[in-house]
Amino acid sequence: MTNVISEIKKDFIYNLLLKGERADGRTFDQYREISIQRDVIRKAEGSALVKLGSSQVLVGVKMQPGEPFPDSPNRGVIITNAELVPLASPSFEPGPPNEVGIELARLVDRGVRESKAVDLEALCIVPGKQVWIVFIDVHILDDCGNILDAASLGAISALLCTKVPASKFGLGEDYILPIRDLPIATSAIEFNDVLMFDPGVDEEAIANTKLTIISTIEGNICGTQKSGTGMLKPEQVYRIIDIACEKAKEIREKFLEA
Amino acid sequence: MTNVISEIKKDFIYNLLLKGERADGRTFDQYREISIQRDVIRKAEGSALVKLGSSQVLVGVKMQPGEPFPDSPNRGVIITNAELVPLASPSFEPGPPNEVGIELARLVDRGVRESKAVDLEALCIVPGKQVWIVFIDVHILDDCGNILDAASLGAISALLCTKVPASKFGLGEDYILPIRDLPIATSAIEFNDVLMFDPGVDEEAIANTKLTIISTIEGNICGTQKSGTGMLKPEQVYRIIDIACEKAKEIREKFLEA
Amino acid sequence: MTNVISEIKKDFIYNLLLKGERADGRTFDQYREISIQRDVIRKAEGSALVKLGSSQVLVGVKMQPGEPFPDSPNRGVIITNAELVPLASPSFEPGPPNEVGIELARLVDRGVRESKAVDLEALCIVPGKQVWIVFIDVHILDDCGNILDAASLGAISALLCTKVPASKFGLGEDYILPIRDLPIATSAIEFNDVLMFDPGVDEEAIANTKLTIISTIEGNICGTQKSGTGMLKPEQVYRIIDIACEKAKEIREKFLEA
Amino acid sequence: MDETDITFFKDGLRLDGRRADQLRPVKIEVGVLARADGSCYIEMGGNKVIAAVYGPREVHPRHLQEVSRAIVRYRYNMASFSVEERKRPGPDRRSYELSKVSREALEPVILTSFFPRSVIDVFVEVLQADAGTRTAGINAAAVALADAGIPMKSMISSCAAGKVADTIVLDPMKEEDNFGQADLPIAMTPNGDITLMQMDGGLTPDEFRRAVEMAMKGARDIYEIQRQALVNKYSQLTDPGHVEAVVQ
Amino acid sequence: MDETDITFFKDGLRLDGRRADQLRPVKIEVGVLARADGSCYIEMGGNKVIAAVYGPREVHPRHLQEVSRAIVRYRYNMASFSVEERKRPGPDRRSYELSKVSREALEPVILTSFFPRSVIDVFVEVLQADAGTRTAGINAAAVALADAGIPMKSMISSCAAGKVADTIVLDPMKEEDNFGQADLPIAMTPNGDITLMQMDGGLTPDEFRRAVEMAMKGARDIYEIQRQALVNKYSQLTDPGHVEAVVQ
Amino acid sequence: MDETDITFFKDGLRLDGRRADQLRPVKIEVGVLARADGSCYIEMGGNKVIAAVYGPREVHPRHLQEVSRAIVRYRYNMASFSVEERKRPGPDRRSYELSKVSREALEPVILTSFFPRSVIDVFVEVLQADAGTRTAGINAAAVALADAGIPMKSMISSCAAGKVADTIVLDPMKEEDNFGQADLPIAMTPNGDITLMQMDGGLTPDEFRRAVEMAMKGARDIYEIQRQALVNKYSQLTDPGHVEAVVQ
Repeated sequence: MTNVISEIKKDFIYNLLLKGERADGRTFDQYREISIQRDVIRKAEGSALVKLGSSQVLVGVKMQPGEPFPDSPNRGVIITNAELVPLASPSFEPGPPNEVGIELARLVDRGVRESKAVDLEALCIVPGKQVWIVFIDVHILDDCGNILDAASLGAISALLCTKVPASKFGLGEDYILPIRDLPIATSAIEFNDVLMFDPGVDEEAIANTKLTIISTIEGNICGTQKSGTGMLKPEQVYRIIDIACEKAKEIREKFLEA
Repeated sequence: MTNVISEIKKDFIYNLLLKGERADGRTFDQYREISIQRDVIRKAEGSALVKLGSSQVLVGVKMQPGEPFPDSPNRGVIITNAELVPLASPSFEPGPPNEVGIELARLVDRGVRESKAVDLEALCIVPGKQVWIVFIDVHILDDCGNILDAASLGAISALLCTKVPASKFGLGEDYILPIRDLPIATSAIEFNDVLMFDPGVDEEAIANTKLTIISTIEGNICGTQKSGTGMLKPEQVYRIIDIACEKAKEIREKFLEA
Repeated sequence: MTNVISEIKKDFIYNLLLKGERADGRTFDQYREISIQRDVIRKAEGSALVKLGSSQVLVGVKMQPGEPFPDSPNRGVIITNAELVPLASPSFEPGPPNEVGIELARLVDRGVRESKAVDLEALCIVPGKQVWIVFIDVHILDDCGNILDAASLGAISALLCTKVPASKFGLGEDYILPIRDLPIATSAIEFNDVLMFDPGVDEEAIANTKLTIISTIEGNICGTQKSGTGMLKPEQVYRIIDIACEKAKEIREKFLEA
Repeated sequence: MDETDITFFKDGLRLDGRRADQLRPVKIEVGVLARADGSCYIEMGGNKVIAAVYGPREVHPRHLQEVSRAIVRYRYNMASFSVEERKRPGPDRRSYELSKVSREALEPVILTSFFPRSVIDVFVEVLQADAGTRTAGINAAAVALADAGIPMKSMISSCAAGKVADTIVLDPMKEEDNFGQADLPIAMTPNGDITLMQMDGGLTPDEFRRAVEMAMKGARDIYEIQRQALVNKYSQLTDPGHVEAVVQ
Repeated sequence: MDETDITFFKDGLRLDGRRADQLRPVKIEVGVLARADGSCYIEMGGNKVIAAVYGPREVHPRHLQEVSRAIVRYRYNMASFSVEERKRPGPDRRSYELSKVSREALEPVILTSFFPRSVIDVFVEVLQADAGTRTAGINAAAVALADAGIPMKSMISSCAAGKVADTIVLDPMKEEDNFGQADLPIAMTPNGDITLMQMDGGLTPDEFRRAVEMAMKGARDIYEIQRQALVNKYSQLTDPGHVEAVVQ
Repeated sequence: MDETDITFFKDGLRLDGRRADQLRPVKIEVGVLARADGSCYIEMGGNKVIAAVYGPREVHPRHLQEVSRAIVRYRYNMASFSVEERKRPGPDRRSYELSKVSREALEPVILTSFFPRSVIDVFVEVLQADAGTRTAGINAAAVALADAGIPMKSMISSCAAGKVADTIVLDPMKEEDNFGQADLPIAMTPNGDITLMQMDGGLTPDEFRRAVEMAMKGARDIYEIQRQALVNKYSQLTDPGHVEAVVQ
C-alpha cells in the first residue's frame, strides 16, 4: 500500500518536473523554510535544532579533555558522529551507522574541518598531552529530505554557541569556542537536466544524482561530494557550484551572521 | 511435533490451574526442592551450584584488583554478567546476551547492590587508584523455570564462600569476603488471578505476568521487577510482596544462615 | 549452473583418482609449481607473494614496539592474522574471520611459534616494558587449493626478509630479523585410501579429510592438524608424515636456503 | 544510591520548590514528526523525550513474524549529548532492559491481534535526561501510539515515586534520584492496572505501598495531560472517534 | 611451550603421582540436564565439562540447510570462571578453532543422512579447566549424542599424549601442558580410526608415533568408561536397542 | 591538510620529477586471478591494487534482491600492511564511504537491468597505498568488470587533481596529498560524464574548474591504458566482440 502511494507520488512529481514545477510550488533553487533554535539541550556544550521544511535535525556538541593524536600533538580533536535513528524515517534501521550515515557524518566533519572553522591549535591544553576533544553528534529526527544540508547547518550553529567547559575540568573559566569560518553545505539533485536545490524526500527518490557543495565565507569551496548512481556533465557541476555558493551566502547571512 | 506437545502441556496445566492445582502437586506458594553446593569450582574465588527443582544455575565469583570508577574512587566494583548458554534451553541462542539475559544479570546485580550485601568501601585497596573488582558470573545450565530466583540465590551463595585472593596479588593474606546482607529474590506469576510462586517452565509459558521481589534480612524490599506482557492490580502486588518476604525468610534461614 | 559444472568436475576428478591419476597430470606426492617473490610491499617490514600453481597468497610483516604479555615480560610478541577476502574465492564472504580463516591463521602461527623460528627473547627492548610486536598478516588473493601450505610458506619467506625498523622508532639501526628455523607446512588429502599432496581446489572439494604436517629443519614435527569430516588410519598418518617431511625438505632447500 | 550531606528539604519543600507529592511541569505535544505514523514530544522537568510509532507494518526479518498477532518492538535510546558525560552512541545494557520493560508496559493495552504477521515499532529518543527518562518515554510512546491510530484498550501513564531523607516523594529529579534511598517507577492504565513496576533502593513493605500509591496518583495526573494533548490535536477533526476510543 | 626448571618426575612418577602412561581419574554421568535431548557431565582430572545435544531440529537461519543431510554444529565455550584469570564471556579465536576440529571429530560417525534439512547442535561448556578441555568436551559430547538417541556408526573417544622432560606421557595435566615440550590430542573410534589429530611442540617422527599410540591407548580406556556410563543409565530400560547400536 | 615547509616544486618539477599535469607511471594487468570472473591488477605510482569481479550471481541474503535489476556491491579494503602504520583488519568509516562512492562511480555504466534478482560483486584490495587508492581501485574495478564480461555502457576512468603550493597538479602522490591544499578525485566515462566527484581542502571556484579539467585529462590518459590492457588480453581471441562493446 505504502509502495503504491509512493509510486503515485513519484509519478506526480515526475510529471510536475517535466513542466518545470515542484510539488510544493518552490522554484528550482529555492530552499524550504529554515529555522534554527540554539542551546536547546542544556546538557550539551552547544546545540542546535535545525528545521528545513519538515526535516528536523538536532546537533549537540560535547567537549572533554583527552589525548591528542600522535601526529598532531598540539591540536584539538574533532569527532563527528551521525545517528540516523529509526524514529526519523521508515527506511532507517536500528544498529551501527550504515554507509549512508557514515557518509553524512564524514561530510559534516569535512565541512567543519576543511574550512578550518574551529581553531584546533587553540584547543591544545598541554602540548602533546592534553587537548580538547570536540564531539559533534548529529541526531536526525525527521527525514523529509536533504538532511545533509540541515545537519551541516546544525553543526556550525551548535559550534557557534558552544561554551568550552573549562571550569568543569579545573582548566580555568569557561569561554565561547572561537569559530573562524561558517561552512555551509548546499545540495542539488539532477533530474532530466533540471537542477533542484534542497530536494524533498520524494524528489530525492526520483532523482539518482546529487551534488553537495560546501563553501566558506570567502566563497571558496572546501568540500564537494557527488552521491547517487547517476552522472553529471562538467557544465552541470559548474552551474551547481555557482548557485550553491550564492545560496550558502544567503543562508549564512540570514541565519549565522545575524 | 515439539510444538504440538507443548500446546498439549499448556492445556493440561491451564486446566489444572482452573481447578486450583499445579502439575507437580505443589501448593501455589510452594517452592520446588532447593539444593545448593558451594565451592564447586576450584578456579573461582567463590562458587555455588543451585538446583531449584530441575533448574540448574552455576554462579562463579572471580576477583582481581583494578581501577575504581571516577565517581566512587574509594569503592570496589561489582560486575554481574549472565550467560544464557544454548546448552540450557532450546530457546537460548548463541551470541551476546539478549534482553532476557541482560535483565536477569541486572536483577541479580540489583539484589546484591541495593541490599548493600557487599561492603564496597571495604574493597578499596588504594583510594582512587586500586580497588577490588568482583565479577559475578551467572551460568545457566538447565532452564526448567524461574532461573532468576535460582541465579540470585546462587550469587549470594557464591559470595558467602568467596575468599578475597589478596596473596595472589601481593596484597596480604586471603580473607573471607565480608557479607552484610542476604538478599533473596522470589518470583510469582499471575494467571487468572491465581498467584503462583517459583513457576516451572511450562507455567511460565502460559502466564504472561511475573513479579519479582528481592527482600533483605530486615524484611525490607530492595528490588522489584514486573516482567511479561500482562497487568497486575495493586492488591495483587501487595499480596505477592507479603508472601515473597515470608518465602525469602524461609529460604534464607534454611540455606544461607544454617 | 555453477553447481552442475562443479558436480561434473567432481565426477571427472573422482574417476581419474580411481585410475590413479590427477587432473593436471601430477603424481600424488607432487607439488604444483611454486614461485616466491619477496619484498613486494615497500610499506611492510617484510613481505612475500607465494604462488602455488594458481593459488596466490601475499604475506606482509609489520613490526612496532609495544608491551609484552605479563607472563612473558622479556619476549617479543607474534600476532598472526589471516584475511580470506572475498576477492579470492566465491566461497569467501566479507566480515570478520570465520572458523576456516581462524584455523588457517592459527596454523601459520603455530608453525612459526612452535619451531621457534623467531627468537622472541631477541625481540625484547626493555624487559617487562617494551618489546617488538611482529604482525604477520596473511592475505589470500586467489584460492585454487591448499592455501594453508602457501600461507605458511609465505609467512616464513616474509620473515626471512624482514628488517626490524629500529631507526623509525629511535631504537638504533635497522637490522635483519634473525630467523632460526624454517618451518614448512605440507598437506595431504585422503580419498579412497589415496593420499594426495598439495590438493587443488577441486580435489579438496571431493576429499573430506586433510592432514597438515609442519616440520622443521631438523626433520622434526612442530605441528599437525587433521581437518575435514573424515577419518584417518594411523598408518595413513605415518605415511603422510614420512612424505611430508621429505617434501618439506625439498621445498626448504629449493626456496628458502637458496 | 547513597545518602549524602545533601539537604533534600527546606521549609517542607524540595530542592526545586515542589511539595513531596507534586509532579514536575509536564508538556506534551502530539504529532511532531512528519515521517512517523504517530509521534509525541514530552518534557517532564528537565527531560526532553521524543517518541515515534511506525506500523503496523511488515516484519523484517520474517522469522520474527507471529501468525496470530502483531509483535511490538520498543527501542529506548539516549542521544550522546543527552547526559552530563557524553554517552557512546548505541544501546548499552541499561537501555536493553528499559526497552524490554517499557515494551511490556505498553503491550498489555495494544490490540495486537488486529494485525497478525505485522510489527508495531515504537522508537523513543531521549534528547535530554534529568531522571525519569523511562517514564517520560512511556508517556510519550503511549500518546504516539494513539496518534498513529493503533487500537488500544486504554491509555498508559507512567510516573515514579522515590524515597529521600526517609520521605516518600513523587517524580524524583536528578539529585533525588542520584542520592535518594529508593526509586519506584510504575506505569498503569487509567483503571489502575499496573503494567510496569520496577524498584531499587530500600523500602519497608509499608513504604512500598505508600510509594506505589503516590506514583499511581502521579500517573493519573499525567493521564489527564496526555488526554488533553490528544483532544487538543484532534478536537477540530470531524470524526474524532478513534481518539475518543483511545482515551475513553 | 618452554621447558623450565620444573621437575616433572620423581621416583619415576609424575607430579600428581601418575605413571607416564596413566590417565587422570575420569568420571562420567549421563543425562544430567532436563531440557537437552541428550547430555553428559565429565570430570577428567581437574576438568569439569558438561555437554548437551539438541536435535535433530529445524535449521535457523534457513540458508544453512543441507538438502541431503543434517548439519552438525559444535560450540565449545569456557565459563568466565573456569580458568585462573577470568575469561571474557563469548568465543575467542581459540574456541572457534576447537569448535571446528571437535565438530570434525564427531561428524564422521554421525549418520547425518538420516535427517536431511535439520541440524544437530552440540553445546559444550567448560566449567573448570585443567588441560585437556577439548578432549574432555569431545568425550562428553559423544556420550551426549548417544544419550540423545542420535544414530552413530560408533562412539568417539578422545585423549592427548604429551612430551615432558623428553618422555612421552599420557593425558597431560596443567603443568605438563604449560611447560611441556609437545601436546598431541587425538580422537578416534573404538576401531582406531582417527577423527581428530592436532599437535604442537616438537616431536621426532619416532616420538610422534609413540605419542599417537599412547594417546590411542588412553582413548581406548576412556571408551570403556563411556560405554559403562551409558550401560549404567540404560541397563534398566526394556529396550536398550539404540544404546547397543551406539556403543557396539 | 596543512601547508608546511615542504618545497613541492624544484625547477618547475614536482618532488618525483613530474610536471604539474603529469600522471605517475601506470601499469595495468588484466585477468590476474583464476577464481574471479574478472580481475585486474593496477600500479599507479606506489599504489598496488587488485580488483576482482564475481557475478552476476545469486544474492544472499535474499531480501536484498531487486526484481528489475542486479544490485552492485563494492568493497574497498586495505591490507593491514599496505600503509605506514599497520591498519587493523576490517572496514573502517573511511572504507565504508569510499566503497559507497566507488560503487556509485561504476553503477551508472553497468547494464544492471540485464540481470534481475542478481548481484555483481566488486572487491578491491589495496596491497600498497601511496595516495590515490580510491582512483586506482575504480580504474582496476572497471577493467575487471569488462574482463568479467559484464555489459557496460562504457569504461570508467578515475584520476585526482590536487592543489599544492597554490598550483593545481595532477594525480597527487603521498606528500602532496598529506600536506597539500586540496584533493579532488573524479571518475568519468570517456565522454566526460562524471560519475564520481569528491573534494576536500580549499579551492576558489576558478581553481575548482581548472582542477576538474586537469583530473578529466588524467582520466582520459588512463582510459587509453585501460583500453590497451584489455585489447592486449583479448586481441588473440577470435571474437573480441564484448571487449569492443566495452571500450567502444
